[in-house]
Amino acid sequence: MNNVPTLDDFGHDPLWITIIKAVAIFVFLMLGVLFGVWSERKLISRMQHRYGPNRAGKFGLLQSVADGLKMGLKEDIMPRTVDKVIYFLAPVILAVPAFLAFSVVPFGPMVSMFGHKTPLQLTDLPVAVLLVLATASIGVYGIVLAGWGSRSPYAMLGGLRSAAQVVSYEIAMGLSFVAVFLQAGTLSTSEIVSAQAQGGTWDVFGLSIPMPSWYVFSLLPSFAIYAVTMLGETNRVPFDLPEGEGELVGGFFTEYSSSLKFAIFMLAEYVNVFTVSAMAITLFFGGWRAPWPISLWDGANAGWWPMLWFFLKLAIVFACFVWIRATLPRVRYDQLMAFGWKVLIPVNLAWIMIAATFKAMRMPDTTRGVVLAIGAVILIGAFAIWLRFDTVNQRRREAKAAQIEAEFEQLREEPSAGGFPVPPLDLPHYHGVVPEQARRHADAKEVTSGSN
Amino acid sequence: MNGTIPAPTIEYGMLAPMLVVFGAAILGVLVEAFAPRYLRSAIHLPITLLSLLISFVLIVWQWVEGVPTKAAAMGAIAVDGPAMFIWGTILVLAFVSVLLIKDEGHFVGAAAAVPGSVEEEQALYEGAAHTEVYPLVLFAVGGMMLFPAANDLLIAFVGLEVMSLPLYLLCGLARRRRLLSQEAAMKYFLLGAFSSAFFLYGTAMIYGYANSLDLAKIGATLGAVGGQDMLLYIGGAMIGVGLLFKIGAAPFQAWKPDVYQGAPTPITALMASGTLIAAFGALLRVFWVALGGLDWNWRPVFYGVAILTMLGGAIFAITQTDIKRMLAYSSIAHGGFLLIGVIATGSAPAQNTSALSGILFYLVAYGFTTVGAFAVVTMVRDAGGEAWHLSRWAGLGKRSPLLAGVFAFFLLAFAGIPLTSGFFGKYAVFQAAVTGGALPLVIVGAVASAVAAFFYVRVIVLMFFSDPAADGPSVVLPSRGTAAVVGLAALATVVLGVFPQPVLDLAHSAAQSLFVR
Amino acid sequence: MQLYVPILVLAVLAAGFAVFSVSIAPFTGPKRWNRAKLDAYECGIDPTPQPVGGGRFPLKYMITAMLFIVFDIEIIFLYPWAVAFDKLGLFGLVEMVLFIVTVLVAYAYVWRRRGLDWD
Amino acid sequence: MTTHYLVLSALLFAIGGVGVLVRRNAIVVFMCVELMLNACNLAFVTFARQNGSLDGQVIAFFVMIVAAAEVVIGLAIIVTIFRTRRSASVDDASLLKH
Amino acid sequence: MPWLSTLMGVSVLGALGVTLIRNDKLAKQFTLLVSLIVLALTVTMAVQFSPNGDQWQFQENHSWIPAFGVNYSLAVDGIALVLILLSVILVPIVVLASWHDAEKGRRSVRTYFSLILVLEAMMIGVFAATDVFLFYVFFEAMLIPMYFMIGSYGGPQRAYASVKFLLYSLFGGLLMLVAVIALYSIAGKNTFMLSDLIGTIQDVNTQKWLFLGFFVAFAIKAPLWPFHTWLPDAAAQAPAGAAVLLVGVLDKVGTFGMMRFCLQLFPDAAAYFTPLVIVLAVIGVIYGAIVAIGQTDMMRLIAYTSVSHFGLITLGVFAMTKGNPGAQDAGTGATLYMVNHGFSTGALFLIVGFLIYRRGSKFIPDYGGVQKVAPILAGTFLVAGLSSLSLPGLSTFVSEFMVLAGAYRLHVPATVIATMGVILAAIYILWMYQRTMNGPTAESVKTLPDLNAREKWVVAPLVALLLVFGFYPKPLLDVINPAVKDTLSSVSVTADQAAAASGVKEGK
Repeated sequence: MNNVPTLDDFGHDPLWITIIKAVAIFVFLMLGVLFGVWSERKLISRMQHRYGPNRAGKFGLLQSVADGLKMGLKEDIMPRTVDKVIYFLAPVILAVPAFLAFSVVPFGPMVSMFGHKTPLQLTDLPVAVLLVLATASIGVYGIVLAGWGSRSPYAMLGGLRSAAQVVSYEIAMGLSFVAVFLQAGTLSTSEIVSAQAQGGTWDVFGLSIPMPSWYVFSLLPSFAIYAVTMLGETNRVPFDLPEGEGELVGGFFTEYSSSLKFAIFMLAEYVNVFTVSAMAITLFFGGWRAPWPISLWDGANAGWWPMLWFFLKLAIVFACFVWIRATLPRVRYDQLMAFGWKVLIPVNLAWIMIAATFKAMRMPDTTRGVVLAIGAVILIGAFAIWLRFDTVNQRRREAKAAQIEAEFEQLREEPSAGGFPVPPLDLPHYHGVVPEQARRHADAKEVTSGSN
Repeated sequence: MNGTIPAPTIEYGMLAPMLVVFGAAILGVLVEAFAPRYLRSAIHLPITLLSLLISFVLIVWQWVEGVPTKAAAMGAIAVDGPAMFIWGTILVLAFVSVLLIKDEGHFVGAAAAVPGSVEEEQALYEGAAHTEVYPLVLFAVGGMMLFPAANDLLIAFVGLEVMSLPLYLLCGLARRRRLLSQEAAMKYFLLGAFSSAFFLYGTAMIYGYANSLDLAKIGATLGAVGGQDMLLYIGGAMIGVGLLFKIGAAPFQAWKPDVYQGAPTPITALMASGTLIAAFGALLRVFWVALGGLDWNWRPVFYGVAILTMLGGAIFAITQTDIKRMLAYSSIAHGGFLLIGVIATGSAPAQNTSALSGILFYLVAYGFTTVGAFAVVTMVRDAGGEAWHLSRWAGLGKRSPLLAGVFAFFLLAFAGIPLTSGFFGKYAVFQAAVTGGALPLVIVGAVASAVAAFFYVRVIVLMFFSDPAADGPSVVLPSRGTAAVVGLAALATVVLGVFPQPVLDLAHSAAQSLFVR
Repeated sequence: MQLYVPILVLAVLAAGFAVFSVSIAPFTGPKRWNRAKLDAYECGIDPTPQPVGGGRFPLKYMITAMLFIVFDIEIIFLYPWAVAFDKLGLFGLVEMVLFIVTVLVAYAYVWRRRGLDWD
Repeated sequence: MTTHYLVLSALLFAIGGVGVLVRRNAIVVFMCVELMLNACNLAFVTFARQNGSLDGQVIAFFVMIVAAAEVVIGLAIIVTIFRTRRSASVDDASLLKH
Repeated sequence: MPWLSTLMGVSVLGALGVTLIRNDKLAKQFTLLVSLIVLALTVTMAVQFSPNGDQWQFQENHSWIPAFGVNYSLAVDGIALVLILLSVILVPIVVLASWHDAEKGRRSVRTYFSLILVLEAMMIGVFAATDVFLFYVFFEAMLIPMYFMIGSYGGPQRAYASVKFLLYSLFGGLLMLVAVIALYSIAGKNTFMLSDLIGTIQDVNTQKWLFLGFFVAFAIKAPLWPFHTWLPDAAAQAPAGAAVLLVGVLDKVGTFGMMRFCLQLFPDAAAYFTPLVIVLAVIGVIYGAIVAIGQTDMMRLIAYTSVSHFGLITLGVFAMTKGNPGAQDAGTGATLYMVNHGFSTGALFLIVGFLIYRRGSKFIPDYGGVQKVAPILAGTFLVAGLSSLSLPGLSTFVSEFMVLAGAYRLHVPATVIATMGVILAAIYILWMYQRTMNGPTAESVKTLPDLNAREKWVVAPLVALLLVFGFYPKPLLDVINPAVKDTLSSVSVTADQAAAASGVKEGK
């Protein structure tokens, strides 16, 4: 298997090969976005019994190009109030890291490129996955700054929400990787892929049952969590709260209403989707390795073929994104946060400990008793805490429901409302505009927006 | 990346005293999370006190079993004689402080509520109390134990922070005079973080020089590595700045009065005793074990710092009109006296032992007295809380002779009058210094003591020889805890002043083995 | 270092593209001045005057940020541990259990103190 | 090669230190402190590289944690003060003067 | 039987007992009783003292703080014995004299008497300590009860006076502490026992520095010019009883300390500094007298006379140095002077105290012709005054003469000048007497009552002692002489030389 790259194989490319690879990735991503937008619209239309774009080009294939051109030719609006530098930089900060994450995604094994043996991957690092996480984190700055620099309530709230959401889900995402590293023993993407080449065997009653090699099988909980966090990280439905049209107009890019700046936001979002998909493939679906029936063919994992498998997998994962978008409604923000913090993280931690315990049990020189004891303690502890939490939460929910009920009850008795709950009518205006009545009282206090 | 990592060993038994405290702190957090509000303080108090007690018992047990001679946890933590002595002292003082803390009314119910706001009123109405105080105190105590025992600069840094961070918070939790308290917390925090950054940068430089953070290894490389002395000097100096800040030595003393004044008084008591002790332990360890070979460089600096601290503390204290600020400056001055002991170290082990045991004894004596003094401060109250202004203390001797008498006694102990613990503390340090050849410093120390005596005596004059104001503060009936604290502190001050021998012996045998290298 | 050069190349490419797109935007489109168009968009009403410095926002977000820091730190420790798990063996498992339990204590505290609730 | 990093770290540390001393906004002061801590981290990592030991990198982890804890506590304190005073200026916090 | 500890123990227990008694009157009686018991015990002990036996008698020696080499070590020689006697005699008198002093309604009466008893214990301890460290402990600890006595029960400026007193003494004490520590570490004997430390410091230069450390403390305490400024304030503000103890006993610790520690431990340094000290002492004699003449406040006046007298005592002490043939006389005289001064100044303070208590004013111009309305008061006042100016036939004369005679052998000019002090003494005493007692009776003192029974009981013993020792000082001299001889031997002047050289043998 000398065509499988290891970390030592990286860093020897001459600059021109590097440039070729980088340009290829860049072009791939740009085309991918164009194609992705089209395919998303097309797919979702089909799911909704519509045709979708079908005017520009065959099957509407050029629709994305047309859209892009249109955006380029629209007026570039820069509202008066914005912080110009930040407003200008935010899309850049958002977009660049999105591209960078792809530099460590393995597309294939070692290939010969113009006589040079080189891996089909831009580069790899001992800490490659950290790079992905790091770029994702930097992307948050773009979102926050876009919201902040816009100096408008919607953008601001959108930015904050988005930032809070992304960081929350980033924890769950980071945790979901741990089990993978535990299994693979490395953070390098190419090595994780090669670790998924061969599944272990499970020795039961003298039989050697081969285990599936992809981590999606052996580490299913991790993948499940990752799948959820993928959606959260990329602000996709059902977690597209930051740009929830219903409540926040455009969210953090409300003020980027047209022109290429908006296009960059779009681009970044799609590239991010590709990135998380690529990571999913790399970490859980065997990367560029051919799926099972094909993998029986020896040549499947050599040469340029793996790129094909990779693209296929990417397409499927992306299609799943679209499928989810077409299926699920948007969640409420508090539900979103609660899900991230109260479910994903503890479950994740518990799973990590269980996985580690399993692993420890399989290590040659450990006392199984101790490990089992630890495992039992973990499980019982987790369960006990969970029970306690559950009852408490239940009680709290009931109390809250009762309280709301009581409020309604009280309002119903108010004669003026005619049985309907009516908000108090003398509230100061939300945006700090003092109502006429209050203005007459000299001591009335103006309340600015966003004050809590 | 390749090569095996030998699994580290951790001597849980040796670290048990510390682990108990941290464990109890964590348990306390769980209590905060799960116990119903009305039960919390009833659960916290036994946990806190018991853990301190158990920890203390463990130390005694370990002491009896024999002091370890090797650093624990792969050389990261040294549980040696001095460390155990310091641990014991800190635990006892923390125990006493917790008795003070337990009194209702020192801590705010809802720290985040704006003073005078509806939330605050509601919190008061509900009788909310910050029971988080207990776990925070335990964390701080754990840090205080870790800091002086750290045999590794990184652990020292972690210990420093674990000790400081809860204290930053605790400082801001006073129920009365909220703004003052919050301001104290902020100042303490900003300056404390600033100083720990210095400590850390110093650590980085030393790491660059010695390629190790282990104190003993650093000590061994002094002089062995050539050409990078600059790193060493900068590193040593910066570490010194960080440590001296925690001690409150001049010129890094600015935070002390503000923080001592603003913090809730029981916390001030804890800080004034525990933090000082821990910081001195760490200072001694770092500068003997790691930088001992550099003493030609740091000794003159410490000389100056000690003089500045003693005189500065004593002289500034004279101008104070606030009892807590005055005690803070007094604590600065005492820090200076203790620094004399640090300088008293020499090349001979016997000399080091006597200096170290002197410092240890001084710390015990000062710790008890200072906790007692702050306990008294909590009991003298005005309508708006504790009466801090000195003028309010006028004639207290008439109003409440016993309390004033005890306080006067503490003040005399601070002043170092014979037959109080303070005298022997000062004596032990001075004696070590004279033997170590630092006679001029001792003379300055004597002069500073005389100056310091002036402001202690002034308070006595005020309490006993002035007529009480008509609307003077009232002395609250102490709770059992507070009474116990004052009684214990007074007892310790007397006993250590009349029969210091047992504690001296203990300190001596603790210092006998010096620091583990 | 060699390993990072390709990333730099890609970064330059991406940044070049992004900056180019953003800065070309004002020149490609038309320019029609309209007062209302240059106001911040608030669904048609007069825009809210923003206080200097961006104004204040709910503390809730800060709590989230702090929690994020805490857990991110946890992850920092989990990664090296996971990678070196084979070498650390049982010791690693025990220590990590202790560590995670400790973090979970803080987590439980925050949960019970409604730090995770969003309402 | 590593000298440059050390100089950079010293520079950052100095900037942070000066910032703490001259800036008046508590948050900015606080951020300057964080800058100082990160300067330390840079120094640690540089030395780790220079001395060929991994310790420095591990230390950087610890420092990050401590810095994080400091952030959490510091922000809590500053925000509380801000809520009561509507100002984060260090100068406004002057009740505790002699 | 551990006599000395018993004495101290009885006093301390008595002090505790006083605080427990709820009734003021009972407390006073109890205090008186305790002080009389102590007196009785001391007298019993003194009787058992054999003047020609060991230098140190009634020894007690227990290890106190081995870590510092400190012993709880008590013993008396003749010098210490007479000073202890002085103290325990004065205490009951003071208690009786202060019967109503603390009753001005401000402070607790019991505390006052309790403090007196505590002070008594400390006074016994400080004279009996044969361990330098122990001496220092008592030396410093003594300040506190006196501080509270002045501060709580004194005159209008009591706070100022008490703080001044405390800080001066404390400052001196701290310098002494440094010297004590240095002595310990330089001697390197791991002990503070005086007997072990004598002669260990050979280096003259070291001796000089250590001497200065001790001397300044004692000079402040004594008080020697120019360290005396606290005394007039303290004595004038203190209640009469406290003033008696302060000037009568506490200040003696200074001169006692010079004799016992400065001379014995650092003989060479003492010899070196003798001229300087004697100059200071002589200045003190003259200065104190002159300033006393100018005083209108009677308490201050007496305080300044004490400055003058202490000059003489110091002269005597420092005449005990190497090479003075009159050393023995000077030393004995100085010791005797300490005792006598205690009685005479004590009497003076007490009587003036009675006067002031009656009239409510300290100022001489407020009085006049008291003799006519209160003859007994005036009479005792005269006797006390005359003893202060060393009239022959009163005990002070003996001691003053011995001091001057002893000093004259070596320090002629100084002695001559110091003798002038006697003349000045006549001026201030007689002039004060004339202004207050003689002349036309002032309007305000017309109704002044004479001494009552209690006050007579107070004054009588003192006057009696002054007279008895004036004519028959032998018992005291017998006790003191061997002790001084022993002390001199440590100062490297052999007793034989001293005895042979001493021509005049007064009182023998």
